[in-house]
Amino acid sequence: MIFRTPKQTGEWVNRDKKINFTFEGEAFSAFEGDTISSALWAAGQKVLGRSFKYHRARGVLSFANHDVNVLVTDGVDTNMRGDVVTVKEGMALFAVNTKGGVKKDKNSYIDSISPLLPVGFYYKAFHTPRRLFPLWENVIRNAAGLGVVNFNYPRILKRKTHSHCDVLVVGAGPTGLTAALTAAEAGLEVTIVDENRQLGGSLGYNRAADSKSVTQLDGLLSKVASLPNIKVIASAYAAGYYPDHLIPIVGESGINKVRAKAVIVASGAFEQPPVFRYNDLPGVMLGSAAQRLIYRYAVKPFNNGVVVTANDYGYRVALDLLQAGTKIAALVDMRSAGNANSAAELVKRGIKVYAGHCVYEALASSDKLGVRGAVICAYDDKQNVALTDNKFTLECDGISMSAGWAPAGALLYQAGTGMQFDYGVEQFVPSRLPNGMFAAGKVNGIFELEQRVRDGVRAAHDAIRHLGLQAPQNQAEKHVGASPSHPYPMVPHPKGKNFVDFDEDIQIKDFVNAAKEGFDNIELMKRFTTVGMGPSQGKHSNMNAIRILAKIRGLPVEKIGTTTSRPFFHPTPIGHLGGRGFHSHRLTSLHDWHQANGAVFTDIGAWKRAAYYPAAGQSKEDAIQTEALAVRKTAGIIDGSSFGKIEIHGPDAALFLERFFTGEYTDQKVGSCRYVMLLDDSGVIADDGIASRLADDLFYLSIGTSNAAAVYREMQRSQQIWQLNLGLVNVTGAFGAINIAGPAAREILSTLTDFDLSFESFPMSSVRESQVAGVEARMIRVAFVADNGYELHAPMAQIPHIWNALMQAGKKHDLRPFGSDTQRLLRLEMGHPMPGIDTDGLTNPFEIGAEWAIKMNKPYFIGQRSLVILAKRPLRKQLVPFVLADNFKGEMPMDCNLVVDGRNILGRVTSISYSKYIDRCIGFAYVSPDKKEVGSVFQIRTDSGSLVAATVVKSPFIKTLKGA
Amino acid sequence: MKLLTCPMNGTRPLSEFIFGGEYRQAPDQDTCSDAEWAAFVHNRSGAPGDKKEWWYHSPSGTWFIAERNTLTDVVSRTYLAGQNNTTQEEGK
Amino acid sequence: MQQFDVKKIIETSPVVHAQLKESAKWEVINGMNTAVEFAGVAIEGARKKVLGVADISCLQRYGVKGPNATQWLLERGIAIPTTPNSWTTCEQKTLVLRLGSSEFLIEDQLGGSACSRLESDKARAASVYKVPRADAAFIVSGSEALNLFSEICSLDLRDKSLAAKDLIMTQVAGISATVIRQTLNGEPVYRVWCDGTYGPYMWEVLIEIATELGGGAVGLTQYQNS
Amino acid sequence: MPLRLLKFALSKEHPAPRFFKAHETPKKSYDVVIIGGGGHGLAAAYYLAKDHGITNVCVLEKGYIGGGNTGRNTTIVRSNYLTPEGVNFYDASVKIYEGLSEELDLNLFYSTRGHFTLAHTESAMRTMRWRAEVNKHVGVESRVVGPDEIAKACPQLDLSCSGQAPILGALFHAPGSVARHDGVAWGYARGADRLGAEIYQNTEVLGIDVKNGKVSGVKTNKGYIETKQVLSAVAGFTPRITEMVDLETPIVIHPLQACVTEPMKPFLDTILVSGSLHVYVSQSSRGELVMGSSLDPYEVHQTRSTLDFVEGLTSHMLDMFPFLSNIKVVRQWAGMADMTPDFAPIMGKTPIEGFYIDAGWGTWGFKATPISGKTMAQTIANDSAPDLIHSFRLSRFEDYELTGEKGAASVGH
Repeated sequence: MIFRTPKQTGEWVNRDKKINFTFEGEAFSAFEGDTISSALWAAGQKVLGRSFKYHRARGVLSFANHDVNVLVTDGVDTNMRGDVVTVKEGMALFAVNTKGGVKKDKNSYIDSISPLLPVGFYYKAFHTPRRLFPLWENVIRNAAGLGVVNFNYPRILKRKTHSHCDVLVVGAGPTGLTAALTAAEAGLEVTIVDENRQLGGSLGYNRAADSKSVTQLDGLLSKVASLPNIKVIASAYAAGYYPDHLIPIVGESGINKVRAKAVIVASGAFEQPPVFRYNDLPGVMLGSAAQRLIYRYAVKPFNNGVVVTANDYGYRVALDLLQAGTKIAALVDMRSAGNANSAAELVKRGIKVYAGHCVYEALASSDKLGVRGAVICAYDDKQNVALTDNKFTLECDGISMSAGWAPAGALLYQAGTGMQFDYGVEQFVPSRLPNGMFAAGKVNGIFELEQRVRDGVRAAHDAIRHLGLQAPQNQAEKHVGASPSHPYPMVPHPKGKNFVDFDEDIQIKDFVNAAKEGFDNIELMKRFTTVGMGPSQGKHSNMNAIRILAKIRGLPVEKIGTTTSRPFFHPTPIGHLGGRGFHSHRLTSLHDWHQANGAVFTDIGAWKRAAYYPAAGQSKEDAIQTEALAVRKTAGIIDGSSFGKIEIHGPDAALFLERFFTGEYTDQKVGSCRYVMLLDDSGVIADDGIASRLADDLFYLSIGTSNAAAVYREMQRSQQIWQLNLGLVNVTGAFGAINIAGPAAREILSTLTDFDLSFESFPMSSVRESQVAGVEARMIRVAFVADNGYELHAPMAQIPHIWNALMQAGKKHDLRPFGSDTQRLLRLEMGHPMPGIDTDGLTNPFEIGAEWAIKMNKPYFIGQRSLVILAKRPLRKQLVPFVLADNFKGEMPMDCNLVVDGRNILGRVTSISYSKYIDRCIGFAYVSPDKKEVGSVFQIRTDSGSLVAATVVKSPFIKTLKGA
Repeated sequence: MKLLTCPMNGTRPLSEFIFGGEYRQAPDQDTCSDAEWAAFVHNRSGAPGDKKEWWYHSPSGTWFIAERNTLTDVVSRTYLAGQNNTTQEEGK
Repeated sequence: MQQFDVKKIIETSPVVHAQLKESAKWEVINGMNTAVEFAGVAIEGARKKVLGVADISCLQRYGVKGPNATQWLLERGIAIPTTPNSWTTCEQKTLVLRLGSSEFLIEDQLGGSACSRLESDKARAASVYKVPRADAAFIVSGSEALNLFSEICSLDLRDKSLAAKDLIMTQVAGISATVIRQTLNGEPVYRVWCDGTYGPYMWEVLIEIATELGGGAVGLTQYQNS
Repeated sequence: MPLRLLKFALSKEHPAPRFFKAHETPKKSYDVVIIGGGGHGLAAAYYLAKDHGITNVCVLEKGYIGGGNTGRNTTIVRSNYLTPEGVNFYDASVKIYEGLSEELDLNLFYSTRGHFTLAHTESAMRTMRWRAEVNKHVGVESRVVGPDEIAKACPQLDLSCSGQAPILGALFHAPGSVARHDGVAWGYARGADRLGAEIYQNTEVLGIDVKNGKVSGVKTNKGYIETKQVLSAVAGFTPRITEMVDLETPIVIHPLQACVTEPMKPFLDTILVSGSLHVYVSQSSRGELVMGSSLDPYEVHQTRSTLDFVEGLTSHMLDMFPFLSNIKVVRQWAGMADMTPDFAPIMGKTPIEGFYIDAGWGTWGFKATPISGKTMAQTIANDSAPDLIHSFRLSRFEDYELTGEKGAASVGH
């Protein structure tokens, strides 16, 4: 570890524990706590990755996850961010997106042909001739992308938890810590989050060789630790801002969705690179990156470096470099005036300081993998041009860059904060904060340490008052002195390769040329150049892009504006976001019985329903036919517990039904059942069912499974509007239902109840309440699947008891269970269209011949007025029952095959099935009205295209075709 | 996630609610023309602004009215239908 | 016809499907087949302290709603929670939950009799509507209870936010549920009710997370003395 | 390397001219004013000039061109709709798209990768067959395929969807493609500009003058423009424009969200859509997974992002691709979808003479860009709508003649 410095106070590595790992096949050792980048850098390994487009060698740039120079794979995971991922024992790491290794990447030839790849080149070529495009596309697709996806990566579902606090503080630098303490001391419940492993932010590394700040940090931290109402979340980032102060905090273990009453954003600022030729060589890094290397990981950034700065920050960095044992060839200050005092201090230490100069270009070592020197020349920072007449070269193995900052304002932008450009700090700062949002510190344009601390207190006080408590209204801080950011830290160079966006390899000339082509507003420029669209989302590039565009357009920066900020602050893993998927489902009390008896289940709405019960080796079709035959010849039984069941109590119950459904109910006899059909306002069929009148003031409604919740919801809404004297009770889950049907049904049932089941005492379409197998049940006689059927409704928990009793009693009659798929065939044989199957989102009652169910003479029902209109219009389609030829042997048509007449589509099949009982293929289809008469013949086209003739018949099929 | 205040159950995340569309008065179906009815059934006042809307709190089965600005997505008041005298700021 | 002894009819617990996976000890309680023990009294006693989930669906319940429901219950000696969405107890710890303003769920604890008394009153009164109940009901106990809820409920259930007598109807693990906080034999616990047909799903979710957090299923035995 | 890139290497000055001229203030009057500088409006301007020689046209864009839904959609192009009208219309669009890069001399990366609409339930399978049959009938290549064929096209897909929603089959639509959405807007802008149309960015329409039932002019923040013909092609802003002329429509605005991952080496060659899981996904030529989901459930005139959208989407993505746990979502965004009751557009003439509407594009606007531009240009030039868009007319709602597109969407059970 040749670049490891002596122990630094507060360093994050544990020197007592060595870690061994390999990078690109080469063995390395590190200290526990090292990140992948710090470990490699300490070992003198400086080429850590290759760039996305030109495959240029890259090393440490921000060392803060503000760039993606260092993306590695450990063979399992990919696109791992070396700057922040800690290295673990035995890791075998490789840089992503190289061909032949990071040092000898064969794709680096692309760098040399970059003149052939101007900005937006992919729009300009490869499309003519058309037939060649697929080939080019393959080339480009193969070149695209970063890491390779591991298809065997385990499905990891992280925990997602909710938490609540009074104040959420984002960023635990001096500002955030102070704000948190202030709010907590006022008795508020505070959560403070920081993406770093340790709190303190710049207080930990921006030292200027002075350990005073460390002492200050320790003070803050011990105070924080002493307050129980401060919750500290480290190594986790606030991923975005969502309405009403919902902020997901993403950490290794999962996502914590924090709902705060107030949010203080003290997220600091991203250091921005000055732009000069070859500013991307390994060894050229941001000043704050050098400081982090030194103080967090005790790594010397380089041996002999040039410090280029365009603000006062660089002077502090210089002192830190010296402290770390780095020689400094020179400090180059791009500002004509420089900073006399700080300069003098360096000169005292024998360091050359060139004010009004710039790094014209960094010189690449012969292998292009590092820095061998820097070309220095005068810089006119009014015209922003390099004056190259007396340029000279300084030998060095590294360059530290400081030019200014961009606010880490993502959350502020996402919350809808108005930002304005403050020329005092050459930075966008909040001007209009949303309710409950507060900003403090660098993100607020405040840079001096003492001021940041005061700004933290001020923001906390504002938040405290926002929450209705007393707190002083402090004076807002204002930055004084030299701007922390340079207005235009760019050095033009005829040969370019002066990089603005390191993710996407975008140089100054790319912006110039994009503007020439008319992409001269920031959003278009972003899209054309792709600046800021890489994985680091413009953290290190957007501000310079805006400055360059402003210069091109000759406009002030605020006229250019910024691009919209979107979640996420850092790219966030799909496994974290998806988390534990909750797939809720409903089961009837007979579920275990169905399972034990080999049922195949189907999902209907939230319910799991038994679809059919195949015997060993039996096909679905056979199973269904067998079950259906049982119903026709002996008896069958089905679990209908998932049906919607609603009770309507009260004097106005019948009136309610008359308004809600299409039929008449006021004159319905107690003990009888009637069909109900629900329409929407436009007259389209929504659902249907049966209303059983149990008393003058009590109806029991049973409707289809999948719409039940929606229908009940609409009934509740109607009742709120109509304010009738009644109560609605949804008993869908409380009651189960069994339907036993078939010739033997009555006999089987009669063994379990002393109620007279004879058709005289219990005719079709009637309801009775009586004991069945000792249980109070509602018995309904409806002909949905068969004329001789009985629906039994009883408390869900008692359904299995009744079911078992019936199965027991039905043994000698070969009583068989049947499932929902069989039910479809049975109701088809009975000639009942099913909403949702035989109707679609536009079907009106006339189209299915349901005039009989519509009582237009009522004063009102939902959809009535639209039916008046529809009745005047020509019918466009008509649902008809049909049969295929006797013993039809051809290709069986299927649901949704079309009814065609040459090129015209007349309609479609909505239901079709072979019925073993009838021994015919029967179904429903929509046809043109001229074909609706019994006996008319129409053509169905099968999947393979053959035409099958179908004939309209009268339903119910079992009556017409079987005389049953 | 956005919060909404149910007049019966208090402030809850939006996921507990179902949007019920704009609260609208139907024309008198006995006197209105076919065109007027068709317009009522199909057309909507889609321009942004303050709207009265139906919302349903699923866990409790409560329908209520929310007055919401569809541009800012800010809810000014929520109340049970027919009880719009009780003003209620949305809790945050 | 075949005769049935109504007393001997065994009801099926809404949660049984999920519990069949575990080797539980079963007992018929209140006529419902119920898992009373999963892992032995000692182990479950320990679980209870960390994070215990018990299925108490077998408790007797009675539901009623309507404009006159309050009056109707008062006349039958049931104490009524004074404010909507709150709860109280009467008789032998019988829970009286006020769901919204005019709907009530009465739940007898083991040995209670209020529900059967109300049940026996078949006369239908004006503007009083019986609400048949088939709830899946659970007790969640232990130091990690809030940690569990933080993953399945977005509301703040801590004491400071959920008052002692508050009742909330919210979503738990994505489905509608009713939640209260209670002190049971000196232990703080949460009670959760949901539609019985969601019972197996709810149980699976609760147990999966509880297990991850060092707790697990707890049999009714643990609460039979409550 | 193609030769046409050589000139960039050889010439000192960047040899590419402006895509379109930067005009300062609009003229006093134009034959046609197009409101909305998205793909649709720019395409209409292009075809007005190219097909009908109408070049005294201005396009008014309140932001920057292509900045609305054109630049926010997930770039899927397909024609596997449910109604013959729909299929014919979108098929015509696909046909233009296939030659558009050459026609506009701009590489739109129009990439035909095949489109699978996955079915996890029997009722979904029914709908797939319904669409396949109609598509076949009209001559569009769609068919119902089984799990094996899906597995062949996309071996990484977990056909059981982690046991949550096993895939029973899919509607395979061979012509399904993706394209560079920005390029479509830019290409049409350049084309229209070269043929004489004028494009104004940062130009907002403040009002539209209607005198006795006829359009007479447009108020903008850059002055008043006299014109007799106005086309509104503003998607999510339609209700704000129609309100200016007191025109009632069924359009309601719902946000539609999307998100994108970090670039990865391409592995997903097809376009996948799952109705039940509310996911559509393709992998871009940059290597990013571009993912979208269903509409937000309520009306908002905003492009805000929500957390539950991305939570739900990623949860379902994991059901389909369990190995993506540690692949990272970089960015989420939203557009404003102008929804109609029957999920079909509203195109053509309106009761106001000279006011033409191109709206109701909901979640299907990008794929219709070329054909809507062409047919709206035709409508304006002839003051009468071509048969191809007859069933999309505004008056269909008063006539209770909604298109059947909704049929598929609302088949339940």
